[in-house]
Amino acid sequence: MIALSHDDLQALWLTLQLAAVTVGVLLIVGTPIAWWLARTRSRFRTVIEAVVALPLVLPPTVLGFYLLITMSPQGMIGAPWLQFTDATLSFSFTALVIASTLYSLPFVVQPLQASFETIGSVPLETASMLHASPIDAFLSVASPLALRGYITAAVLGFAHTLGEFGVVLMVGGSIPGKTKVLSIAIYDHVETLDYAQAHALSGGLLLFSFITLLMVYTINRRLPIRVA
Amino acid sequence: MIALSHDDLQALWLTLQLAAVTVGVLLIVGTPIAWWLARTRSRFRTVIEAVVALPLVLPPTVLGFYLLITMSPQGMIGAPWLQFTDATLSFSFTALVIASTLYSLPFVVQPLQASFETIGSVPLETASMLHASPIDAFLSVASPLALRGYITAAVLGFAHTLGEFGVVLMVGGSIPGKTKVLSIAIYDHVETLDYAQAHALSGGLLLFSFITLLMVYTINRRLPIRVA
Amino acid sequence: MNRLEAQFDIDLPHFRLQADINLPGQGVTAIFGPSGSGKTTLLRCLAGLERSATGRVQFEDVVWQDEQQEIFTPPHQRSVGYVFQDPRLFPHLSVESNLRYGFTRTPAAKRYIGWNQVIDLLDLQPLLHRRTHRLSGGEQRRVAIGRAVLASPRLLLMDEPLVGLDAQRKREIIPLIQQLRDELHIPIVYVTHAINEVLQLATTLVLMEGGKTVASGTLSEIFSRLDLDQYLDQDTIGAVLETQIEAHEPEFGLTRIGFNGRHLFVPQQRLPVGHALRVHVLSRDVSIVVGSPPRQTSVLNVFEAKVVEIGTMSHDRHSVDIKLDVGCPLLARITRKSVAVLNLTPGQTVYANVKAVALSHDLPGIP
Amino acid sequence: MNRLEAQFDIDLPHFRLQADINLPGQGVTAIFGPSGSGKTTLLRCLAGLERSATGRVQFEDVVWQDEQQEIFTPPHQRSVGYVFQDPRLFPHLSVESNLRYGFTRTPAAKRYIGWNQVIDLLDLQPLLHRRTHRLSGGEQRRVAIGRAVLASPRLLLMDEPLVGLDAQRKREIIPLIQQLRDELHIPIVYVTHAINEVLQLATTLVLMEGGKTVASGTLSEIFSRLDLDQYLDQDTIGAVLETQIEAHEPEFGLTRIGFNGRHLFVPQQRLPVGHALRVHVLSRDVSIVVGSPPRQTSVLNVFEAKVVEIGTMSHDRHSVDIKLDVGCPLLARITRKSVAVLNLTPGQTVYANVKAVALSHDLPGIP
Amino acid sequence: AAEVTIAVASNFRAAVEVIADEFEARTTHHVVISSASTGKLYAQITHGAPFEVLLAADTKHPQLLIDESFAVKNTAFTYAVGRLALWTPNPDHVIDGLHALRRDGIRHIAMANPKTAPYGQATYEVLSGAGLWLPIQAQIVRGENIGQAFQFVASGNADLGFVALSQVLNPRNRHPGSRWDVPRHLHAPLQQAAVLLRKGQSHEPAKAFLRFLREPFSQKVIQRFGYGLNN
Ligand SMILES: Nc1ncnc2c1ncn2[C@@H]1O[C@H](COP(=O)(O)OP(=O)(O)OP(=O)(O)O)[C@@H](O)[C@H]1O
Ligand SMILES: Nc1ncnc2c1ncn2[C@@H]1O[C@H](COP(=O)(O)OP(=O)(O)OP(=O)(O)O)[C@@H](O)[C@H]1O
Ligand SMILES: [Mg+2]
Ligand SMILES: [Mg+2]
Repeated sequence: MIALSHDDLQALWLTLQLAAVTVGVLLIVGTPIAWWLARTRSRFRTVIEAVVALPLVLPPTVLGFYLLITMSPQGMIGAPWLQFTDATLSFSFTALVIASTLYSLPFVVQPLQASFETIGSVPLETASMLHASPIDAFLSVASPLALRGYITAAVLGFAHTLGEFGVVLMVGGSIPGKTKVLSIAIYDHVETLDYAQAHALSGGLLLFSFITLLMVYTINRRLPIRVA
Repeated sequence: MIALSHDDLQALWLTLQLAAVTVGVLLIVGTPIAWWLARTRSRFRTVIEAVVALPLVLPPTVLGFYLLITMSPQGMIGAPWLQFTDATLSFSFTALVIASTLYSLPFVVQPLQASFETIGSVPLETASMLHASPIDAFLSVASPLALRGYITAAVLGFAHTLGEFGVVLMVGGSIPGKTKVLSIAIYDHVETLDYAQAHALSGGLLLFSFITLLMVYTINRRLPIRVA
Repeated sequence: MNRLEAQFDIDLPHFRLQADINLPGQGVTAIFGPSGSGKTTLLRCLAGLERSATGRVQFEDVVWQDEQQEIFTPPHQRSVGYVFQDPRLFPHLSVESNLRYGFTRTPAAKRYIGWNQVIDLLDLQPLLHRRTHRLSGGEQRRVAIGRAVLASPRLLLMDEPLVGLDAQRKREIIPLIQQLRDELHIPIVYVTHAINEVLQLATTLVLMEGGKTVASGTLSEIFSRLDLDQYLDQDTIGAVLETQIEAHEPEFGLTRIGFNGRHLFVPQQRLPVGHALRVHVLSRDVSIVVGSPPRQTSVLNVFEAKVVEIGTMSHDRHSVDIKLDVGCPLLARITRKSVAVLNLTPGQTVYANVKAVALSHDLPGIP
Repeated sequence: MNRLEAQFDIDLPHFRLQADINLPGQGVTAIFGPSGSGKTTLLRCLAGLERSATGRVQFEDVVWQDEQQEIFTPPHQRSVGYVFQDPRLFPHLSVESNLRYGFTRTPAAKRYIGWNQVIDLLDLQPLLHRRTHRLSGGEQRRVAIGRAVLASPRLLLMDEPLVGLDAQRKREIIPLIQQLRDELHIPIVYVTHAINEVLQLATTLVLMEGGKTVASGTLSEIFSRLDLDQYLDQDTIGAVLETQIEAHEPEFGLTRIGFNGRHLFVPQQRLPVGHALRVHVLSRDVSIVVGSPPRQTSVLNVFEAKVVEIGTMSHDRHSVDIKLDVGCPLLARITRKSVAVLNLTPGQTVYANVKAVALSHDLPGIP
Repeated sequence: AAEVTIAVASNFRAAVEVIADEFEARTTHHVVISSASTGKLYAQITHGAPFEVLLAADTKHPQLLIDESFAVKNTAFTYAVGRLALWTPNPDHVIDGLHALRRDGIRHIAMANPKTAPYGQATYEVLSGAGLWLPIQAQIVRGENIGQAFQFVASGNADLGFVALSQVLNPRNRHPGSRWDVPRHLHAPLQQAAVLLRKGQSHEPAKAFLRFLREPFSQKVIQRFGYGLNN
């Protein structure tokens, strides 16, 4: 196998960081949204459901373009961000996280919501009769019962973030060591006809993802937590 | 609003066709895979689970690149295809469907699998005691109970196909009326700084998707089919 | 003072619950009524799991719900234990974790029953390390009862908790409920279709029909009603007598009780002489002798009685219930043929044979 | 020939089922045994839902399973009806669609029971358009029974089907099961903990304990065993008598039956004179008179009897069962005090009073 | 040692990597390279991207940036001139001019998107000038950029295509195949302009890199990669 260049190693490391942070943020952000969608009877439910799925519909570069506008120093989010942090938001790691989170949100919200809906209110009622507050019941009953949904959400969110390219390229500017992730590195190698390196990186990415997914699924199977 | 050019209208129509066909194929292909994954005790289960999620991991253009090689007249799929149909596979609508299907497969398989696992064997056992064959039981019990999973799968598959860009661009060759979908059209407008047209198309796409999703969710809510 | 008062009016599709109950703050209240009459719905309202636009619940001094004043204590703050009609074990937890769920969430100071005590009484030790989803129906029920009790609730709602258990298990579990009732003074609302559970456990009875609480009161009040027939198993109709402990005969395992100058032998009671005791005499356990009182019979309890009323035919078409007066009402079930042979008429003096083994029920004094 | 034969040896975590049954191809076989003894598992094996490495099932002439010959008929081809221990209604279908599920999947020629008949008997009309998930416990059970029966199965497995139903409902549903048994000759395997259901329905009894079928046979065979005590409610111990119909007394709704030159009155039976009938006489319904036989009593059935054996104390500590000889064994439950007062000794001649309303059970002749 | 952040049009990335390596070796400055299509780079620069130097694939975008004062006036210059080639990786398939396009059995002809890629625009000019644009419409497949057009051909999906000469001559390209270099006069020159961006205005190393781009070493590299110089 071809040795990875410094540039590629940096990209790999950045990608792993981005995927990990994004999945974390996605699960944290996605959980309350999914929970609300699963349990509310509000008329706005369907509207929010549709809105959550919307980022998916735009081509990534186009979504990236709009995000770029929003996060630029003159943008709706970028301007206040600059004011408070004294740093530009676009072309930063944070921007990548925000963009990836937004783009992968439906992959997290939808499976979680489906899980929460399937669980229904019965286990929560039961927990409430055993002194469990709603939050306690969520943590001790609903979330472990939704494990299958969390696995799906995490896998889709993780894989999608690894492979994401258009949005990240647009918002991050592919700055090595800062915003140049593996997917961009592979793309660059293809563009410069450096196929050997592209194959090696793709193969490595696939292998790594495969092993990660295999581990997740194996652990999932071993866990005694399974509704049915 | 800016009037849509003939080119854009063609792209829009093609995109709808592609999304519809792809979602159909995805559900048909994804169902048996998800069903098998949910019910098998084979050792290969986790391997297949991981493999299904893999296409996501590669950047779309890179995946497209590999697909292009596979579908070329000398490629693993392209060569036999050429032999049997006397037409090249790449740059055809069929190629777009294959590529989109492959790329969106995890979004369909995962929610369906989760649904099938949650349903468990109890309703199927019950059906078998009422003269229902396994296929009958699947159609009359498992699939309606998995409706939530089907909705999630269809929405994610549909939205992702609308927004898909890299793979389709690569495999399709952006032939107007044949393989040039809306996402490519929007991209072109952005690239050429024709922002007004890009905004108009994006807005239209978003609005259309929003209405479609809203309808799906509203119907879903009205349907009496809900596990829990 | 210590009472459980509740009024609900809740309109569900196809069903309306209009309940008004006022129960003593201790003892077991049996909710009795045909399937679909709203028993479960009533329990859910009490627990706060179902909320009605016009509802009020007061438990002891605390108002849990008063929609007019917009008071609503959420379910988990009511310290209510609920044994649901279906076991509802948490599928992701082992049996032990299920049992510990409420136990660990109860501050040690508020626990009134010990882990080992419950595990032993319900014989849960062999199940502790099992997964829940493969337990047998009866095993699941025992775990559900244990889990509710281990959370040391201040009010316990039980929805047909002993269903699906074999006779032996029931005999083992009933003392646990009696202990909650008598020693720990935990009020229990108990839904059942089994009259013998009512007889062994209940101090108060609420009758439901078509979503309404049609009657409520002490056992003897309710049981003297004639229209109960339809709710009850024919084998469980009978009179409730107010008696006093007169003497114990430990050598035979019997206690003599008295009422209106008559005596009855019942299985030995752990109550002091002079204590009040209500007993239930099933009409099927009472037979009638005309002429001279029978001597030398294995039946210990024989009274002179007056025929008050000859009932209408029961559903089995061959027997009738005869209402007798032994200072208080007593019911005897005999065949129509016997009515004819004995030529029974109201006012006639007869002898009532009561088999000593008639089911009895001790009712500790309730304010 | 027409039999249901099965052998299973299946090893589950924490549990091993070793069953060997050979049942008549008609009538109701009651599976009786403590909670967790493997009753449900046995039913699942019969249905083909649980597969054991060494299993064999033959129903009538067809081998459904023979693992040695690698024969295994999948569950849906066995035409087995199964009323599960929990109702298991399909949540996505209305009550009516649930009921129609098996009905429409049965070719019209193979239907032996009509839609209206089942709907009426189970009183399902008011529920038809309801969603299933909000039905009360009892309503769900009725739907589950109806759904299974409407599929016209050739073998019906019922796992505690009447649990959670009120007495009135039970009385309404039992005739449906009797009809399946007597008129349609559908073999039924019936799990229950309620001895009165056994008495009213069962022709054969299988006793299970710890995963093993410890005994099986006709009711009278099993009921004469002494070690049954532990499985049975004390109130349901008694003797089973082999009798013949002697005469009907329709004016009183009675039938006179004879055995060993003695007579008994039982509720009127729809059987011709001369027909065999087995009856079950609960020991609690039999009392003893010493000296001259009682006259002028509401108890119709009085026999001369010999005391055979005075039993050991029962669990309630105050009564004992006396085994009498009336040409065949008869049990009488009396207090220990009565034993002392009457000075009963084996060999003594006494009179047994049997209340006519003792539960009876008709057993059509079985090959 | 300082850092220079340069944004480069994708098609020039391979060449600039070589130049940057030499620049780093000579100056100990570190060059950070970001590449994307010129259109994307433009959008990024106008929205705060931290690039100091832009090597575009055309002259239009650098001029726009100067007009909008995202770039420093008078720093733009043409650093390379693209050459168009009609190419096939199949060496047996001899290409001897535009009529190769009309040969039988040709299913697909690849080119870059005329709207988004300068090479596409040039191809369009060549084809329409020769009156071939409409006749071969049905065979044309478009890559979003010249890189994709090259991949269409290199992977055998297109029988031949208009690619950048720089791609064919790229040392990494293992399929010299057969090609016809499109004469320069058939299309407007494919001038690629470099410009100093506002972010690099006062950053000496950025200016140094721009200077280095004009030094003989760089010019040699540019030519080796198949580009012409602006003489
Ligand atoms: N949330 C609800 N929505 C609609 N109908 C309901 C709801 N809850 C209960 N019902 C209906 O109300 C009636 C009473 O139900 P409930 O469960 O209280 O009966 P129950 O007395 O407990 O009967 P059982 O003895 O069979 O359990 C039933 O007909 C049931 O279908
Ligand atoms: N698939 C299984 N895996 C492991 N254990 C099982 C499985 N099925 C049943 N068991 C165990 O086997 C034993 C017998 O269960 P079964 O359900 O047959 O009992 P049962 O006689 O029907 O009891 P009940 O009267 O309580 O319903 C129980 O201890 C149960 O936990
Ligand atoms: Mg109920
Ligand atoms: Mg069972």
